[in-house]
Amino acid sequence: MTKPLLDVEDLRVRFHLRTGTVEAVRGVSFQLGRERLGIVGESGSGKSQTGRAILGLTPPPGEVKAKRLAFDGIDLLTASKKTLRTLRGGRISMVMQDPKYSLNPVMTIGEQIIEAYQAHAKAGRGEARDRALAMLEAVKMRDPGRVFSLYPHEVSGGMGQRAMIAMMLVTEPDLLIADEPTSALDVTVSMEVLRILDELVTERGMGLIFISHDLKLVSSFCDRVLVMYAGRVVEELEAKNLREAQHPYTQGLMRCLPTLANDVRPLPTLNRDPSWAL
Amino acid sequence: MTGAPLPLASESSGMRAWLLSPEPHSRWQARLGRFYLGWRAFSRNPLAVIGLGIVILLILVAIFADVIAPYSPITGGDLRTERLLPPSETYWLGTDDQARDIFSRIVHGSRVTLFIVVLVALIATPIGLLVGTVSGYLGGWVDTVLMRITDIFLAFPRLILALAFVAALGPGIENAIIAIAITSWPPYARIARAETLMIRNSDFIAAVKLQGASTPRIILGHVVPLCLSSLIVRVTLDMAGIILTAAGLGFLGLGAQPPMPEWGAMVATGRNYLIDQWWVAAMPGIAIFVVSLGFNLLGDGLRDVLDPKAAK
Amino acid sequence: ATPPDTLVQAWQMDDIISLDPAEIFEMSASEINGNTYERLVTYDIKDVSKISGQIAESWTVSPDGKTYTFKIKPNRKFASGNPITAEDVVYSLHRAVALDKSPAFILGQFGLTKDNVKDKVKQTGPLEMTLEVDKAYAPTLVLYCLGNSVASVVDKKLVAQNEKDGDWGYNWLKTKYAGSGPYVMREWKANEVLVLERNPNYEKKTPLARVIYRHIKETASQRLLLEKGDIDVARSLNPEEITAMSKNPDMKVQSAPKGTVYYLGLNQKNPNLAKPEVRQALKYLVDYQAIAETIMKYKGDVHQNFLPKGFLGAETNNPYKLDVAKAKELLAKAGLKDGFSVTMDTRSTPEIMGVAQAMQSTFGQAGIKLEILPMDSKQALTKYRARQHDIYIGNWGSDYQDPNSNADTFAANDDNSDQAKAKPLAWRNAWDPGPLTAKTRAAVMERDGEKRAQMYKELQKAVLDDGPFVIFLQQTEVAAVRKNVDNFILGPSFSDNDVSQAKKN
Amino acid sequence: MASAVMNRGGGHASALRSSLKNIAQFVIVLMTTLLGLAAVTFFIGRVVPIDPVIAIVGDRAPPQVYERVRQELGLDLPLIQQFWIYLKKAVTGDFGNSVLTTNPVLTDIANAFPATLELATLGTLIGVILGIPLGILAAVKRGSFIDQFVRVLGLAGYSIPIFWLGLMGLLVFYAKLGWVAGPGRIDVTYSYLYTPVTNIVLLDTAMQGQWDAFWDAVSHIILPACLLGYFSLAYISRMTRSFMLNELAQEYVIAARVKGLSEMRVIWRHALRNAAVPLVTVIALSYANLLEGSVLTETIFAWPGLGQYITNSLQNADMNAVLGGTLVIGTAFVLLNLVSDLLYRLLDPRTR
Amino acid sequence: MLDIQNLNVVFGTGRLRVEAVKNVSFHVEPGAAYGLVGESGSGKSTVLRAICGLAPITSGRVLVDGKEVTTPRSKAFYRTVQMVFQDPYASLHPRHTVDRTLSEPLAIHGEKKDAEARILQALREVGLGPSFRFRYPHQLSGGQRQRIAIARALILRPKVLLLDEPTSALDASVQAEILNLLDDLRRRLGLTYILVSHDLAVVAHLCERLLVMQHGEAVEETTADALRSGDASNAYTRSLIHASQGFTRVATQPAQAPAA
Ligand SMILES: Nc1ncnc2c1ncn2[C@@H]1O[C@H](COP(=O)(O)OP(=O)(O)OP(=O)(O)O)[C@@H](O)[C@H]1O
Ligand SMILES: Nc1ncnc2c1ncn2[C@@H]1O[C@H](COP(=O)(O)OP(=O)(O)OP(=O)(O)O)[C@@H](O)[C@H]1O
Ligand SMILES: [Mg+2]
Ligand SMILES: [Mg+2]
Ligand code: NI
Repeated sequence: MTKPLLDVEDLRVRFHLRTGTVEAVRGVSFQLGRERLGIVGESGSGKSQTGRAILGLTPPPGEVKAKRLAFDGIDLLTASKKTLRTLRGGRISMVMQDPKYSLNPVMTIGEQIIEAYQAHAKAGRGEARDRALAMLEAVKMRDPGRVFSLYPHEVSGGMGQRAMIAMMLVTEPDLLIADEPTSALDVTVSMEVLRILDELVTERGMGLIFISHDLKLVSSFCDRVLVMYAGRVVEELEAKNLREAQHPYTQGLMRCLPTLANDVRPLPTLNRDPSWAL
Repeated sequence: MTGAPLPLASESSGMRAWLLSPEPHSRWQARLGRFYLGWRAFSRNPLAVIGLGIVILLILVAIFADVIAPYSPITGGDLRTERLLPPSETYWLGTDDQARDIFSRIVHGSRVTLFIVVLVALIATPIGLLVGTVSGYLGGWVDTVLMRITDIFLAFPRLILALAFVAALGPGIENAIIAIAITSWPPYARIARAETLMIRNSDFIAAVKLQGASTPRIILGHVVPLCLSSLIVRVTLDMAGIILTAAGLGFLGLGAQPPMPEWGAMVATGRNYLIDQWWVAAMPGIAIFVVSLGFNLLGDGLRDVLDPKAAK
Repeated sequence: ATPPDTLVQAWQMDDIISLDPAEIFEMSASEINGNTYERLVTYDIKDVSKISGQIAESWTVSPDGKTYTFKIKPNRKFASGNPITAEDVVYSLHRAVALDKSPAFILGQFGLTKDNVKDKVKQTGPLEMTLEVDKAYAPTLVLYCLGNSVASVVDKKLVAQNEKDGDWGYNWLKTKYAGSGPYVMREWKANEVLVLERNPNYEKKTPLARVIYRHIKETASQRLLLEKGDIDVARSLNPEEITAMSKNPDMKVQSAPKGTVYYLGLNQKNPNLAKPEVRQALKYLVDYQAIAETIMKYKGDVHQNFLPKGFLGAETNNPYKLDVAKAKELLAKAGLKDGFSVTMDTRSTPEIMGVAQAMQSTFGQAGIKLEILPMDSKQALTKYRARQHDIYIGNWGSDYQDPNSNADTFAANDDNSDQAKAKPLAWRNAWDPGPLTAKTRAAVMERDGEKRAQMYKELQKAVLDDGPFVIFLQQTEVAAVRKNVDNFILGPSFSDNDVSQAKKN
Repeated sequence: MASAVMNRGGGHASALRSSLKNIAQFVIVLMTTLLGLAAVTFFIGRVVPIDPVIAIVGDRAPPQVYERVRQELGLDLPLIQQFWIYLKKAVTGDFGNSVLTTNPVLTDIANAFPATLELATLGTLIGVILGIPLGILAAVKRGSFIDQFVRVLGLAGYSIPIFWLGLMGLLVFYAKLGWVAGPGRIDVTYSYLYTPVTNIVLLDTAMQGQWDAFWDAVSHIILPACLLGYFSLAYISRMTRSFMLNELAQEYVIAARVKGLSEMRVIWRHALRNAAVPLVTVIALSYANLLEGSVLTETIFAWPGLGQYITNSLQNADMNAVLGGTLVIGTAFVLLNLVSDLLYRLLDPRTR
Repeated sequence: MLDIQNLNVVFGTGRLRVEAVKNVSFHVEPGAAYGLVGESGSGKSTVLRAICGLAPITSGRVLVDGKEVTTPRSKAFYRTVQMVFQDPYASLHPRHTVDRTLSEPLAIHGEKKDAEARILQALREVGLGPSFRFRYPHQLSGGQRQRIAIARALILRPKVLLLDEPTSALDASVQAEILNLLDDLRRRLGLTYILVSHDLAVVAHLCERLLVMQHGEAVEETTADALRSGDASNAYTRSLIHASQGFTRVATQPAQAPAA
């Protein structure tokens, strides 16, 4: 790993609310090469906000601070809006959790992919269309021509998620952030989607940040895992070593899952130690 | 309000802590706490606070009208010498065509305005709420029939319907109010119905159904309270419209009966002197404007508190 | 600005419902009729007792006072170009009686009915016709009635062309025109505009080519239009606006007393109002002068008798004035020391409303709680005619220029029962005037002008003293006119408002 | 104001069948609404304490005239029968004659409705053209000065008595400044230069090439139209703001930003395109409200529109006219509902 | 205890017609826990809703305690069968305190007299203290809400509890707590469960027997032990088992495509 693709140091995201200030992300640091990085943690632990902060998409009352936030040597914190815009979608993309909400309901899937492509490549309509169709094919859509002219509500969740991936990958980004890309999908379907993501990463050599709360999944899918708790990274380790995690939080998370293999009863539960959040 | 994360820095005093306690010890504390949270959200909006101030002022003025008003609102002075006088030290806001002190009339008129507003709210809101929730919850032909009726009322020219009712019942402030109420419920029914449609398939309604609750119980105890907030917001926002409709009826001579100091009727009379004796119409006009604005601002603020999804 | 050959007037004229002379009964329509049609006779608007021929060249009354013979002016033409003959006159009268619309009674009172009119009104020569009445009425009464709009002469040929199913051309003439007056009615759009145009066949050509009446309900709008010069005459301004106009160097204010009186009708079915002392007391509880000088400034003068100034025998003395003490005394005598509550049906026009409130205030001083019930005029009338009011505040305009018009309604009541056919004002207020009815009937037959006037004076006195009417004003019509308009004339009745000689400099 | 509640469902199926079904549905809705309106209006007409006969024959009519007219009007028949007779006639397009104007009601409405239509359309256009951008701006710059400005502007629109604003407008822009023409639809000088065909003055004059007359008509309509426009602007801008805020908070907007689209494109092409769906209903509603004819505006501007016509008729118990007018407004309302429904379907693929 | 025979549920008519449940039969013994698994839209929830009258039974029979249920369900039925919903955020009335939520069923059934005690007891049963009594749902975490929902279901002392994915909206650690609670309650109160879940491990953990559903049809009835040992006769069941083991990079047989 030479120069990292993404370099994050001491990332903080704050929300100034009526009820006080909420610090959603508190000093997260990591580096990412062309690999699969998983971020896990319970709901509200700051996974999504970390992902969004990288893209500069922290919602309005939020405020982002970091010692360093660089993508391929470009400082994302000081970059102009224009630079950010070309990076966004062009070199960094994001797949979101639920295709039902993250596709524009009044535009056809094809239009939305073309739009993404044309935002970054000077291409005619015909060429963009070809690219979009090729991309739909690349995500294993069975009948790309038909899906192209469908509206989001006319496709199933799995198809929608694949369309979303196609849309985000049509510009061949270097970094893809996938924020729980499969949690709205069926187990069987989600396996398919993951397989597609996996292939694209391996074939194109992208960096991937995979956000999920499913430890089992992350451990089997990613190379490296960040475990987050209350806005902090409590542990960083190789995915395959997840079972040997040191931090009691990670251990707890691993153990409290019922498995088919061994039936523990009662299931062990997590005893939260306030010091974890410090 | 979703599970709000705990504030990092909160200089919570005893009272506040008690109010905001995540573990209230009684129904009252829970309710007050909720109210306090709402108030805090509300009070962050300076315009809304101004609105509330105006409405409170209106209420105070209405209560203490007798004390505040320097003259009688009904019997005027000498027609020959005290008629249509411009604002002065003796008559702060001038006098009208019957040589009455406009300020005193406006002060007393606040009672009428308040009366209108409260009564319309008390008549129209329950009708709209009931029609809307019943229609939305039961669905089927009940829904079709009720909504058709609502549509008919909605398609009716509003002022015309009010005029017709006033014509039928005879002029007078009470009848004007009934007329306004009868013409203003359909939008409320629509809102309540839309809201009900969203609620009726939710799990918590299914849950009470599973406990064997009867339909009236579900509608009154579970559906209505949820529709109420958006309706309250809407009614508050409509207050201005209600006052103005009353004024419009007054303007057409069908609202309040003279010499009742109803603001709309006052503006209506003042219209005849609009160009040379501007104050006759302008003063009650400003009063209407301020109060409507007050209700509107209040409604806007309430919307933020009660109806967080609409506020965003 | 308005074109130099066109006079534009703004007026509240939503009362026009028909332009057929046989049906016209409203103020605005009468004025239009006056300027577009002619009648057999007319009177001098400066001195209404001077009656002259308009279409008639001359007339005679038979010694028994029952047959009138008219000679028609030769060589005159309708606007259509058809000559005016006795045949047209006879047709017009037949038509008015046969159609039997609201004003038909003006002719009907002389014994003319649908069935007998063909015998009573007859053509006796190309330019000569006779009219036979049932009794020997005072000739002035008959002539005044023949000067009324209902007796307008219509173009028989033209009307007959447009007749359908024996309707006497009524459905056509309602909105069209078939006359011979100085102007032709060219277009009428209800509630919007009415256009008069010069009649090329009229003997005395009008200086203006066109007169336009615009219906503008809002008085403030009228005023702004007038000030800007977008209209030449504003007809419906309120007193304050008139005051402002009178100070404007570009304007002049014209006014004329009209044959209309404002009054309170006190329903005798109300036990309180039925007491003579109460009736009197109320007459002392109106601040006549203040009302005339403020709320009704320019709009009326104090007048307390039922005959308007200018009518034969009209009284001009106004004995009552605001006197609370006297009123209280009278009330005490009536056993109502502490006053009483009473309602007043009030049309919701600014003037009437203003007057009513002023009265509310003075009544209150004597302990009478007056509740004003504002309502629309039609509604008030409906109630009034059903005798369901306590007090009705309104006005009464005479139907024709003869004193009988008002005496018949204020001082006569043939049948005071609820089922009565005729509903004069006396009946509406459930008042039985006793001997006054007979006196009124007698006055109609008196052919000696002097004596007749004396009879009306007596009638007025009786009503003034004891009648259930608090008459307080005689209406004045007022208009603000731009300085460059000349010869715009407001006459004693609405049909006499004359624009035929108006011109602009 | 009326609500902007949307609850239109729709399935996915062959367009023809659904549109056929829609037409049938529409006709049923129209018919029941009109029948309901007619019934309510009719019976209101009978309880109004005004004797319709007096409205026709006047106060002084002798008793026999009165009685005759009463019979002519059919007032001696039982109520239900009267209503039935009315309905039978109405079906054949005969709404009777207006007492006040003596014209057939249909003719009157053909005069009055275009006047209102002209004014309401222009007013709505102004409201839409200004209101939507203002609403968007307020939503995008939430909490900023412009947001507060739009809010106060809107609130003022809700709160100011229209008759006051109308007269003040006339006083300032007509009497004092002379920028616009006064009350009325067109100056007399121009009123004979064209023949009324549609009774929409702007359309008639323009079609007949009478440009002087056209501009005069424009100068007359502009003030009342702006006034109505302001009121619809107040409503539309606020609704736009709230819809836009709603859309801007959606995930797909973030997705659009993720794609690197410009903010303009995100707002106009994505958020507004979605906000347009409920907005259509709001605009239709506000248009419908204006179409009812604002009695007060029409009175002040001497505008011979439907609102004045109906009010006037009502006050004179001219029930044929009131009924006709109400039915026209009812039809307009249902039609607008239909149009907004169709637009809704067009804009929102989910309901197709 | 519970007998479902040839249950069919059809929603809508014409082009909107959906056959959500097709000919499903199963039987649950008193005190047993029975699982329903399958992909999204396979009709699992609909089976539960049909049992308790929230979805129409088009044909087939539902017997509780050997007696066929009536439509609408009798009050007695609701005292026997209760349900816990999937989304703890949606299953509590947002404007009602816990106290109100729990007293509602008592009020409906006219059992007001010892309400106070029973509410406190119900809270205790689901492992919550009295301090939760006057809270609003927004003052509770997801797990706590689900406990309240369970308490509400239990307060009428039903014999059968229908659980519709009671833990799928919760974090893993919270899920464990709820599963333990359910396990514990069943033992203590002798309840009968029907559990719907798409998570095989959860079903296997709680239930002895389970039914695999696909497209509204029952594909296979099997036991938890069979699942654990991995022997499933049906291909679809196998693919479910496989998917539940996490992501495997080796190219495998693509799973069943989702229904469009
Ligand atoms: N717009 C916002 N305003 C205020 N607080 C926010 C906002 N968005 C997120 N937060 C807070 O930030 C914290 C982290 O949120 P985030 O969405 O990153 O969690 P997450 O780990 O993605 O959880 P999940 O698994 O539920 O998606 C939470 O406590 C949340 O309440
Ligand atoms: N009220 C309803 N009206 C019409 N169709 C319905 C209704 N409820 C459910 N369906 C349909 O019935 C089918 C089965 O739905 P159901 O909710 O039972 O699935 P499920 O197995 O519970 O899925 P999930 O795991 O997503 O909860 C689906 O196709 C659904 O669309
Ligand atoms: Mg997240
Ligand atoms: Mg389900
Ligand atoms: Ni709405």
